[in-house]
Amino acid sequence: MTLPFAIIAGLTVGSAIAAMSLRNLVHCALSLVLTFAGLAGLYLQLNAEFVGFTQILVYVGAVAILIVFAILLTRSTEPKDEPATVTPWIGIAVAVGAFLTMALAVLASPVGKRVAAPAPEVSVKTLGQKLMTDYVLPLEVMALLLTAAMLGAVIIAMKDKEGQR
Amino acid sequence: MTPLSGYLFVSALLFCIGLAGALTRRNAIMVLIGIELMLNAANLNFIAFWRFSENPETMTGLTFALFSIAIAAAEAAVGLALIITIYRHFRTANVDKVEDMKG
Amino acid sequence: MTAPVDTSDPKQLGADTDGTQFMTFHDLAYDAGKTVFQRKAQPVGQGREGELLEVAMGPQHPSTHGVFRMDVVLDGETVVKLKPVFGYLHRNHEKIAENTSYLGSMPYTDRLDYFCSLTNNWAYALSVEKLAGLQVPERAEYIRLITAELTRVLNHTCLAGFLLQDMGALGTPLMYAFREREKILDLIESLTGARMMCNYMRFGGCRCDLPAGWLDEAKKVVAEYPKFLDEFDALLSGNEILMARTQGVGKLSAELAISAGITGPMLRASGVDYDLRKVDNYGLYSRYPFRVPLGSHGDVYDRYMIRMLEMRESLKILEPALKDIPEGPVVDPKAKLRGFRPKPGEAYGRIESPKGELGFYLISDGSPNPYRYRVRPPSLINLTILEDMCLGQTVADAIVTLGSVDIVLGEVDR
Amino acid sequence: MADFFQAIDQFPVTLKHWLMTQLGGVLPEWAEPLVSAALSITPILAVFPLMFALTTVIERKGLGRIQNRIGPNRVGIPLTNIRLAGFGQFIADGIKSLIKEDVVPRAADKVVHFLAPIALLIPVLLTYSVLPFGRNMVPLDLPQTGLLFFFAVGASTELSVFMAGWSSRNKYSLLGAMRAIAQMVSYEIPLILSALTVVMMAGTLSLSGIVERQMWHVAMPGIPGDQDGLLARWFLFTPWGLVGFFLFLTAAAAEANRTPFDLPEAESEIIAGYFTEYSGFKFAIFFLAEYLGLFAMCGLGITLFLGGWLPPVNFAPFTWIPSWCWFLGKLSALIVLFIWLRGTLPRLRTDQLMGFAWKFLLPMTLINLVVAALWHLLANSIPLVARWPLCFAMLAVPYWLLGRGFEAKFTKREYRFAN
Repeated sequence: MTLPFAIIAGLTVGSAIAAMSLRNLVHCALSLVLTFAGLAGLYLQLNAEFVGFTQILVYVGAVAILIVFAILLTRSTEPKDEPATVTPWIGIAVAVGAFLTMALAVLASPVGKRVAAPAPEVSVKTLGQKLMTDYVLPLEVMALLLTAAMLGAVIIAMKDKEGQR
Repeated sequence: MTPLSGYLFVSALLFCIGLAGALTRRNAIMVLIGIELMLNAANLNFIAFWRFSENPETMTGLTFALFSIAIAAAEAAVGLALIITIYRHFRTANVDKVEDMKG
Repeated sequence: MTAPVDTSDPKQLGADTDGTQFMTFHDLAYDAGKTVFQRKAQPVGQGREGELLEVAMGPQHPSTHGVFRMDVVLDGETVVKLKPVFGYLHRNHEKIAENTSYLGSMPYTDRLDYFCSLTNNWAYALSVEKLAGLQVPERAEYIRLITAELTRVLNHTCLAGFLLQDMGALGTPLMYAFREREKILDLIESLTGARMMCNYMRFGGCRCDLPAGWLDEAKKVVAEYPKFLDEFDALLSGNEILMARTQGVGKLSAELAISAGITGPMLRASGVDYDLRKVDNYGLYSRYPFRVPLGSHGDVYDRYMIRMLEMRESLKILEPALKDIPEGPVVDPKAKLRGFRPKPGEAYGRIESPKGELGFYLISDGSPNPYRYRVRPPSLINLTILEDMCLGQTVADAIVTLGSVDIVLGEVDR
Repeated sequence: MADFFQAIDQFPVTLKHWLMTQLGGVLPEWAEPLVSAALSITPILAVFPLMFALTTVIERKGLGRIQNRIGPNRVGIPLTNIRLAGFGQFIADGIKSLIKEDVVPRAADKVVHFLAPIALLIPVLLTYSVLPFGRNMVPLDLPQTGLLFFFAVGASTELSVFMAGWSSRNKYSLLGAMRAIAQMVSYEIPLILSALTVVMMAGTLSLSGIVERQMWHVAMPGIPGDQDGLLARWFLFTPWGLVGFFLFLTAAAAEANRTPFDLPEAESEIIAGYFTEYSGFKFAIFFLAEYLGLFAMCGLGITLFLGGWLPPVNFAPFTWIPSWCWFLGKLSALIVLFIWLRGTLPRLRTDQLMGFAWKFLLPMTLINLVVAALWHLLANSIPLVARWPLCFAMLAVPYWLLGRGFEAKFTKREYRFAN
């Protein structure tokens, strides 16, 4: 384990815990942004530059913005007199159980000790060629999905507005 | 270089934090944030397994991660649109209080 | 006997806090007469309290033209309710005037619409002359005509600059306008000794005669003015952004304008042919032919263009008037300055000030002070219609619409 | 002779190399990359904030000239009569904002309120790390992801704007932040798409790679220019580049909140937008970040379309001028253009702004993308003389059609006069 990895991983996990446990939703969203940025850092550590910067562009630049907009639009700064969580202990127990299972699996598996091969040369060109040849079907499906999602989101938002008037 | 298990641990932790949040928080947006965290944890796994795989030239993990990011973006857009609609209808974003499906 | 208001309870302090009902000034104004229009206001805030944003624009706000407040309720950027609040600059003008001599009020009229103090002076002088039956010598009438039209040009020039400033043009049109305003202000200063607080008119004439060479200076300014107007027109009137920002914005129908008592360029922009210079034929306006431009849409662009056109018409009056001005006394020698006691009676004198109908209503009981002194300020009455023009439009439109009404808070609040 | 100019051109690079070799023996091994990075960053941190400072004065003086005023002309060297034509103004301004009271609203979210200006400045500074300022002068050369890095880091400024607007607990701040985010998200799409045209034609995401593609000696099908290599092959000289540059500039103006797209801080409507509640040095940081963002956008535009640090022609007196001078010169020209725009145009309205982005810029950038592809495909079949007008016409016609939709709504009017 290297020092940069430890710092980034600590930051990521810490901000993720903050994102899930803070009371003020905007603070949660801002911590989530830190998690996203930390993940991008981890991707960079793994020599996946393109995915790392895409992560920042999409998550920090778009998803986080969507989330804070939704928080503001739903006035979700929760009332103080109401607990922020439901049945916390069951949920946390389930999560801890899941984590223990996964951790044991990772520890038991020989894959975990694998050492990385020298960094592969990933050029955007080859990535693009892959997307356009081997993965062209998923790409098309993705385009369709994004279009459908966009239409769906617009329709959901629009119908309600007309209903109001 | 950090071994694969390090990344897998971080990923598992993130997943479980997201899971715990999604299971326990009342606010629908927080549930969505939890789901986003879980998706991101999966993404980290994709990248880590790609980097430590026998032949990273195929770029399976990378492309999968890219697709996953696209899906997550779409999911966030639709999910948040739904939450806003629910809020406009029920005047709350609290998942417990939204029980009436008839609207 | 009503129960005392509990100031700690916001609901008792005025209904506006719950966002459902409050009465704007013009509600009162219209309810008094017959309502000839349907309010555009929709029931606001039903089940949407959380989504609306209530913003108090002003009294400290860069574009409310002084200490004026608009309580705006926004749905996103759309105005769903707008309540103009004024009175921050209230100075008891009318009451002070009732406790001072007739002449003593003259300097106070300067402070009404401090951009156009000369027309304020004229309106007040006109009503006192009506009350006391004084005649004005011809030279004084000429001076009044010239100064009033210069004031109109000055006011409209500045308005165009301020309107563009509200539109975000960052001072360039304003500075161009101020450059020209400065020329007229120099003329006014050399005539009256003050740039803005002129205190120039007297009952039965003017305070002093024109200084030597003034007419030549004025002729030069008037002769050069069309060049500036052409430049301004070329710079602004055809600008796509200006057109996009003003056309169809802040529409005011002719019926609504009439029933709300709107006067001045704002009324004419709605297509109503009503100009006191033509209607009353006061002063020497009948001697000089000029045209009254009329708008057809009643939006901000029309209001802006009407003023641009009016300036050219004013220049058409000024040019011959500066040539025709005869020699003679500037004040009626029979008019008394000391011990001025008009016979009991009442009079209402009004002129077409640059902002609309400016009138002074005076009742005399034979004493040196007016028994009743009342100003009909065009700014205030034009402002009452603000909500109807702004509903359903964006904040930016509301600011531009406010700018196009052309108010001076000194006159609104008095 | 040429060697001498070459030496001046490469002076910053050689200086850094020399310093690193001097320090090589002294420094521990782990510190070397850090020192190297610090040496690369220092010129950026020195040059661009200074440029910002000068720009504030030049902008005020320029606006003053546009508006028949003089502009700042007083501040010079204290205790003397030397006035420096007002160019000491920025020092005075800096000292003033440093010693001013830092007012934080009582209801504000103190932590977020404090972090917002920092979170805005850091991404903006990061964008500079991939810009090639001169020959061999890229602090962080990302051969595969340069442009993506720029946009990814640039996109994260939106969040800082939100932080500032939300944490102030001021309605104007919130309105300004909402406007800013909506505007930045909308204009990012045409911005990225117009940049993508260049990426498609240059075949690389690396910014220094894109500059090299515009050099005279690199044979590229489809780029006009003298075959002998006298004229530069800037992408600006192609129809798609010309149109793309103006689309890029428009979107960049919106992204950097410059007139006529300065709605987020429209002072006549919402006071100062998202930084209404900031004072003192935090305000100065916002100001700085905003200008640095503008410079970075201009720098990117120069790199993508105006040949980066390349001189326009490839002969002697032009090539003697150091490459970084060309870059800074082009940057200054674009800044002057933005100042000029600021002094001239009024501001659009929110809905018009959005409509412009989605109904005009976005279709135009998409058409531009197609035209660029066509330009590339026709490179070998149609001579340049015919290809240029053809492609330009393919862009001019949709421009005219799209523009007509806007013009039809707003026209100059005829006015009648009463009898």
